Amino acid sequence: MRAENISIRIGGAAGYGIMAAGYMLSKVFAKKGYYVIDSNEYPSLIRGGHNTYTIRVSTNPVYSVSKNLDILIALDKQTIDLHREEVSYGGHILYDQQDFSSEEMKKSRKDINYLAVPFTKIIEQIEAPSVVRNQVSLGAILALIDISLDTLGTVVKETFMPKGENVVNLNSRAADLGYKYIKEKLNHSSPYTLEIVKHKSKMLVTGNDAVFLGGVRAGCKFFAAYPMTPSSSILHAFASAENEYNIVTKHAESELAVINMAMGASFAGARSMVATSGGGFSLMNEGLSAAAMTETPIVVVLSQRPAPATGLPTWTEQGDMLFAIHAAHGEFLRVVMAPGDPQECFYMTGQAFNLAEKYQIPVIILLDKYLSENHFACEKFDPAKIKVDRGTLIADSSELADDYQRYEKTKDGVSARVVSGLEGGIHIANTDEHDPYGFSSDDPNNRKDMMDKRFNKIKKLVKDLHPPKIYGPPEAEITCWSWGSCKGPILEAMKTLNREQKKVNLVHFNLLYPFLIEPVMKIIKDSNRNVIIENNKTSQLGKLIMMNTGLKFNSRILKYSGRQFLPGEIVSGIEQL
Amino acid sequence: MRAENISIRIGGAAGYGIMAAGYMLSKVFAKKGYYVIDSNEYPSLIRGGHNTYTIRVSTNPVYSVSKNLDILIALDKQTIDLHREEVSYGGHILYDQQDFSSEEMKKSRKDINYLAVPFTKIIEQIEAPSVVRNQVSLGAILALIDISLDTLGTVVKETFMPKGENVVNLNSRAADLGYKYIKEKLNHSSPYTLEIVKHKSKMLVTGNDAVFLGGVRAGCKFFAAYPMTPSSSILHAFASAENEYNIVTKHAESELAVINMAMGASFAGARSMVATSGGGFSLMNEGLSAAAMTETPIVVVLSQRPAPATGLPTWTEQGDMLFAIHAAHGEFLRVVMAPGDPQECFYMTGQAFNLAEKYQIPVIILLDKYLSENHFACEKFDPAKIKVDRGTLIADSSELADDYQRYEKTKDGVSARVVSGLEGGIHIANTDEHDPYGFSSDDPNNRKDMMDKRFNKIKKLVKDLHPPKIYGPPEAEITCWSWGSCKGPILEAMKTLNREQKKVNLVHFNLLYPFLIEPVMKIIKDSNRNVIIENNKTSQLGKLIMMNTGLKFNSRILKYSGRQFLPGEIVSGIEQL
Amino acid sequence: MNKNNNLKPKDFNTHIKPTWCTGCGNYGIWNALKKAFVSLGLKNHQILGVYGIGCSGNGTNFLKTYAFHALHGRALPVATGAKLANHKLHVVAMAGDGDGAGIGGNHFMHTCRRNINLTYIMHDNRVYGLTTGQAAPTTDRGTRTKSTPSGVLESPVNPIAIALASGASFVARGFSGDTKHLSGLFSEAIRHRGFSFVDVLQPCVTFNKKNTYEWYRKRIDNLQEDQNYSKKDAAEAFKRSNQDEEEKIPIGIFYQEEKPLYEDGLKQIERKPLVDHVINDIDINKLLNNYF
Amino acid sequence: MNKNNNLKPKDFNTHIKPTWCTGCGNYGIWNALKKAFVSLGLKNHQILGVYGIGCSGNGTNFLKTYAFHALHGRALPVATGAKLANHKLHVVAMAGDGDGAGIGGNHFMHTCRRNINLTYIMHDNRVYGLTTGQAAPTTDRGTRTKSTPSGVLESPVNPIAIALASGASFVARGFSGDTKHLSGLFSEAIRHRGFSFVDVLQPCVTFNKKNTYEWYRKRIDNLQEDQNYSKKDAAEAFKRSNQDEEEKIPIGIFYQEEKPLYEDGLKQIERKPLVDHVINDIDINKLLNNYF
Ligand SMILES: Cc1ncc(C[n+]2csc(CCOP(=O)(O)OP(=O)(O)O)c2C)c(N)n1
Ligand SMILES: Cc1ncc(C[n+]2csc(CCOP(=O)(O)OP(=O)(O)O)c2C)c(N)n1
Ligand code: SF4
Ligand code: SF4
Ligand SMILES: [Mg+2]
Ligand SMILES: [Mg+2]
Repeated sequence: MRAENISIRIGGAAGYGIMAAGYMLSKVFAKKGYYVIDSNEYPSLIRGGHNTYTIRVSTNPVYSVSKNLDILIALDKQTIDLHREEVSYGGHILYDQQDFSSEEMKKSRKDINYLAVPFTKIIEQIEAPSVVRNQVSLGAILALIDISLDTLGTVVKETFMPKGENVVNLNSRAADLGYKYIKEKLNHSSPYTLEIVKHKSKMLVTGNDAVFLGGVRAGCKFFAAYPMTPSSSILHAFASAENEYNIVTKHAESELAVINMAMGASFAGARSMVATSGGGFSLMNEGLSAAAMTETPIVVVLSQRPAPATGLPTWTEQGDMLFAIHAAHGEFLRVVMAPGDPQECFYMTGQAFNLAEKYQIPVIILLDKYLSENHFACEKFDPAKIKVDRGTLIADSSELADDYQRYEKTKDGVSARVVSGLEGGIHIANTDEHDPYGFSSDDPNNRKDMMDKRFNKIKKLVKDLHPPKIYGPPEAEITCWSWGSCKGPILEAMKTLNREQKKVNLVHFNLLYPFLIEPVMKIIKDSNRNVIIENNKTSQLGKLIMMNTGLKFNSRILKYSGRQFLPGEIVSGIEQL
Repeated sequence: MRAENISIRIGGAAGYGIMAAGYMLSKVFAKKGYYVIDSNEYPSLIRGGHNTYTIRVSTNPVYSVSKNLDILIALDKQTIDLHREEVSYGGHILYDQQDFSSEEMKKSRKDINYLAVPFTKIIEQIEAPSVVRNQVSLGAILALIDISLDTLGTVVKETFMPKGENVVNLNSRAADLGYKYIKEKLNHSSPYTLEIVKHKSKMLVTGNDAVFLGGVRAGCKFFAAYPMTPSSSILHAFASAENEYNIVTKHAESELAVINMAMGASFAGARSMVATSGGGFSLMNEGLSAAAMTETPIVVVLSQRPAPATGLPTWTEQGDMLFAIHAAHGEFLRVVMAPGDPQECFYMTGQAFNLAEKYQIPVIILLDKYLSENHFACEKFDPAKIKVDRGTLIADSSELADDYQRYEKTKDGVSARVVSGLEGGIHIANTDEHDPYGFSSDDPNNRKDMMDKRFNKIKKLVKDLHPPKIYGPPEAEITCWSWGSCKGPILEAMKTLNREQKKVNLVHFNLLYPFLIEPVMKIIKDSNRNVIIENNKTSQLGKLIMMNTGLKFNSRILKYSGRQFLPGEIVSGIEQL
Repeated sequence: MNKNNNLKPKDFNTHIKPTWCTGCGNYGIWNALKKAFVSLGLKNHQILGVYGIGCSGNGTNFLKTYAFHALHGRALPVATGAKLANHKLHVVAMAGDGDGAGIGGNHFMHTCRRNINLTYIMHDNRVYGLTTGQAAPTTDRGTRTKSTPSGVLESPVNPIAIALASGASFVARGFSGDTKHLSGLFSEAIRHRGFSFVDVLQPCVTFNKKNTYEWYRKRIDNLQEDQNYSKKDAAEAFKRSNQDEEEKIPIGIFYQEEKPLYEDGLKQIERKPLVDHVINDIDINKLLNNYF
Repeated sequence: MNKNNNLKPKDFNTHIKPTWCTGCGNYGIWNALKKAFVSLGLKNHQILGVYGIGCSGNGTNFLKTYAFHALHGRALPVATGAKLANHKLHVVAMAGDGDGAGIGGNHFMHTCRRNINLTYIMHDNRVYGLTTGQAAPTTDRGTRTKSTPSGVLESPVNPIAIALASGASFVARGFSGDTKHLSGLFSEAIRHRGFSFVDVLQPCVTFNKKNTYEWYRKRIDNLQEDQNYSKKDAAEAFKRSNQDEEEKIPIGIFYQEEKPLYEDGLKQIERKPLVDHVINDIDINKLLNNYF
């Protein structure tokens, strides 16, 4: 069967190397130039829970994994119990006879192919530890879809070289044996053949990777975090790059320390960023408010996970939008972004640093576990598109006014900042309300002026912002409204819906706040039937739109089970409208 | 001049006993059965700043101090410089010749009476410390408005007895001498005569006092706080009552400790409350979210002050409403109240505890510095009107179901709580998403069910809530919309406006969230012209209304100088509409 | 505490099988604690376990007592509040080293000086387990982890020294590889009248490749086996806590003293726990009169 | 540090006259600090003062240097961030005892063990001044305050002991009533290569009626006048820090050691401060290639 795209899931207990194998497989596809999107699921346990890694590989752009699986690799029995129903008619399940008898299995679904592979025996044969069964499965998959082993060989090398040549060889051999076993068993024919693409190799990145890369490019010099799923890999990435890129990365004692350290570094003149999830962001609220009062630029990445409280640490949700928009005591200007895919993560992180510095305000980037931790194959980012604009920052004494006023009451609300330590630049960054020099002041007129000054920035700021982007046919019957990571599943659903003649388009907000009322009103005027799609319970985008336009959309497709939408859910949601 | 009401301000440097004197004077009036409202202003300094205490005393209900002063007592020169313009035509300034020459003074306003009183000489004569000048001024005022000294005598005794009889006597003598000096100087006639009232003595309380009293009555057994202006006096009050009323009061190491301790105490079965201001509330966000997830009842008092950050610690603003409504990560139900005066503070605190326990949710009571720290004379609170309803709390093992499920999925979303330690009541209060017993669960269906369970409570909850209250004529030309502490100044302004035939009424929200859409829509339908009045910059009530009804009011009267509205400002604001 | 109940350690199991990695030191702590409960004659419902977030916190699902699975770093204030509200409960707070010495360090310091009658067990694996292996505040200088790929640049937090400096009245260290000793330590800690702190050296077999069972076994040295050691000398205890780990790692009770409980100062709970007070119709007239 | 500038203490005054109460110990600290700056030859713009919130924090308005008036409890992390971003700045963090040992206690512990080259001065008046007299964590047991009308029930935090337990490399105590000694201490602290902590006994004439100038004067005892005292012995320092205050209150340098700076481990700031790096067009191609 020649296929344009194939869906594969590897499943097993935590500790079985599911995440590693899945990532390696995605990497193989990306290297070969295919479009790939993956989705990993795991509980907040180090061992014992059930892990899965689902990959959709395609010759054409894909935006989401799908519900139906072509191939399911079960490294334990539970995988079959849990996921058998998701395998497509005629699909394949690879399993180990040791875990499960084929008789037992066939009882429930006779429409699919069961391929027993002696994962365990193979690794026993080469005396490999049991985790290496994952490599056998990779070989088996590639055999099944008729892709030669050479690219996997490269990936194995890249992955295991740090652990030594022996480990590389062991893993390669395991893959090799898996490959051969299938090839022989199937008489050297493969049930699937992925069409060959001539694309260049693709980058395989998560949203977190993209934020990190955008941050480095934008000149982030100070990054602080306290680990919190699903934001932690941004910390790991910055930490690993700190020497080569001259970035101080600090895993601090708490999120309170994190935001205040970053504020100190930014005050001194270094571009600074922090990353966390909901709980950590809650703790950062007071600091956010301090950044606003002292007009210290700061970029805060908030990767959402299902909450309240500890919630579901390793799952996904879009529950923190209105919190981010209203977070922290007092009234102040901020920007809240919600990139929808890694490209947007990369370029908007660049934009975030510029906005933060030009307007001397906090910028919040909303991600979620789905975007933060799943991999997307995409074209190489273009660093040249991130240009650094540091606004009014002064790094040279000669540029300083004689009577330097850090909080000068300017027309556009933006005053000159100074790299600390310059002669002539002395001032107070004051969390108290303050006069133009920064001295504490409780004068009522000064208070009013300073509030106006800080809010006046919005006039210029909005010119640097972009309205939501419209995807799909301009005059659609149904217009979907969404934000952040739902973009992918909706675009994928639109493929199906528009194929079947339903004309659906998407208005996607990757920039939530400040809300650009006019352009949104215009889109609403031009649209027919509107439906809000969000990965939360209370329809926060719906509230945001109503709060700003007065308009209420009565149709909603909401999901709040801690899982991202599957395109099929959106298709049927829209069909049922 | 027989007067229905008189406005008095005492001013001087911090450390001059302005606050004490003002309070004592208010107390005298309240004891005599007058209506009193006062307003104190001081900077966030222990010494050196300028303090004022303004009192409006009246034979009829008053809701706000006014801009115009009948009597200004200046214990230093600055007081005259700053406040001379606020003295009414024909009003009186009392000052000490040592501070200021009368010639100098008369230059700028000849239409007022200057009365020199030798404050300093008098206390030197009796060898009292300089702070006692404040008592001289009290005597002088009473002489001026023809009120005998006996009630002040009582107040002096009540105030200074803890410091010993000598102190009482010294202060009494000082007041006496001030009284006599004026009487003699004015030839035993007084320029003002406050009409005599036959009312019973009134309570003189601040909003903080009322919250404290309501809390004690409602059975609050655990109160924790970290001091923060303007909420601190609630802590002091609870601390002072803890032995007699069997309340554990804990001044903890931080607001993080505060909210988590209160959660622990509430989990164990004690009604618990915390109080803070914006910065502390920011720090409490994560805990708030944990209370929601574990369904632990908690009452959080948030007394607002101008922010962001440290802001203006001793001034007033309504800047935290939308923050309180959206605070903390994840989506969860809460109640947000905003009482408008001490009566509402008292009764609604009682209601807050009941709602928190009946629905096992956090309840936030918004105050502000104006309400928290100013005194209002009012009728004695009726404790019987606060009835305790602990909802489904089980304190006896025999009432426990056999297979007790702490988070049972009930129709109304409310499950049985248990006082910890009961046999048969074992469960987990879990900040992780959990199953009905409290065990951690990341099952998608359970997640959805639990979110639904927690949100379903709203259906019953709204029946316990009341819509905004309308004050003034039902069919007014202009309807004011406001919340919290603006109530007083608006009611006061309405007296003037409605006297001059403008028909103005007020829709006052003392309960902001959940928002009762239907009743509000009805009021809007019935109203002519709407104006929002708020003590903030961004019109948060306006946004809340728009978010819930889609309706936008185009007229706004906003103040954000850190000061409460004066009725005159509202009058002219409305006249200029 | 009733010594004659017939509970067995397994009666403190829930229906959920622990999900810790095979060989994880948390098993030892779990077993030692159950044994201690049994030996103290405590029943399930008389105990409240308060947990932080971390691998150890997952234990909330495995130990059958009243439980509060608090936020990361906040086990101690929750435990404090619950204990003050119902001081008849036996309250045991349990959390990781990241939880207790990292994000929650301030509560640790203040709970020590507060001397409330509760027990605090630090699951000290010198790493962030649940978030998959970043440096903990207790991780040795120079250690390379995901968050410190060029090596930790700070001196590690010394939980024993901090407890001593903060005035804790019972300060001990155990090793999860020696369940018998540990369980004894837990019993003494729970029996101690005041705040008791037990730092448990807990191997994390997955992320901490340095501080293994073997590594500890070679170095461990029971203070109570040293006849000259007095657990009443805080300065000596402080010194021992700073001992070069390459030589010896002392376990046992570093310090114990009798001092007034926080609860001793609370008249309001003298007669009965707060939660037992009837709140139906509290007479506040006397209070109201203060405002006239 | 250039010893030959001609600045005088008053050159560190702003146009704002201090608003502290007459007699407040903050004046002594302020004067001692200005003197130390002068004696070290520091110029105003070379210094960054980071303040907490409290009476001492109001000092942000009175001392003419770069200044950050941080949130309550957060002076140290702000100072840390600023120092790492521009390690050429001389960073002095200043905050109250409530700020530093209460709400900010965790940062205190962790900044000590971090050993960044900055100075931290605790304005230790054993009370919450700015919020008008509640108990501080340093307030003595039994003291009646607004928030503890039946008396404080906890042992006070001992900032010196905490600093020692946390591995600070310079731990000292001064008295704001002895400006000369204090100013010398500040100079040594700033000169010290590493994190230096100075606990300053600061009378609050308005709210602390116990720990007055007189009370301190009677008890104060300069460690450096004791020939037998070695500031290299942490256990001895710990012991002295726990001395019965009714007898003696040691001041001076309790402990000093040379150990690697946090900054020493940061290759990225070896050549120049972070803030001096040009960020216009950073080449990330190598990084991007890691994702292929
Ligand atoms: C406020 C907050 N920040 C971060 C996290 C993420 N987090 C969960 S567990 C953990 C650390 C675990 O380390 P430790 O406390 O030592 O426990 P262990 O897993 O090692 O037992 C972190 C950082 C969180 N839950 N909450
Ligand atoms: C988060 C937060 N909580 C509470 C406060 C209120 N507050 C301001 S200063 C202070 C305590 C002051 O005590 P200390 O730090 O000892 O300084 P001092 O005034 O004694 O110099 C408090 C509680 C605050 N500003 N922020
Ligand atoms: S990761 Fe470490 S601490 Fe966590 S369960 Fe596994 S071995 Fe135990
Ligand atoms: S209250 Fe105390 S600490 Fe504050 S300024 Fe006055 S004397 Fe100084
Ligand atoms: Mg750990
Ligand atoms: Mg203090």
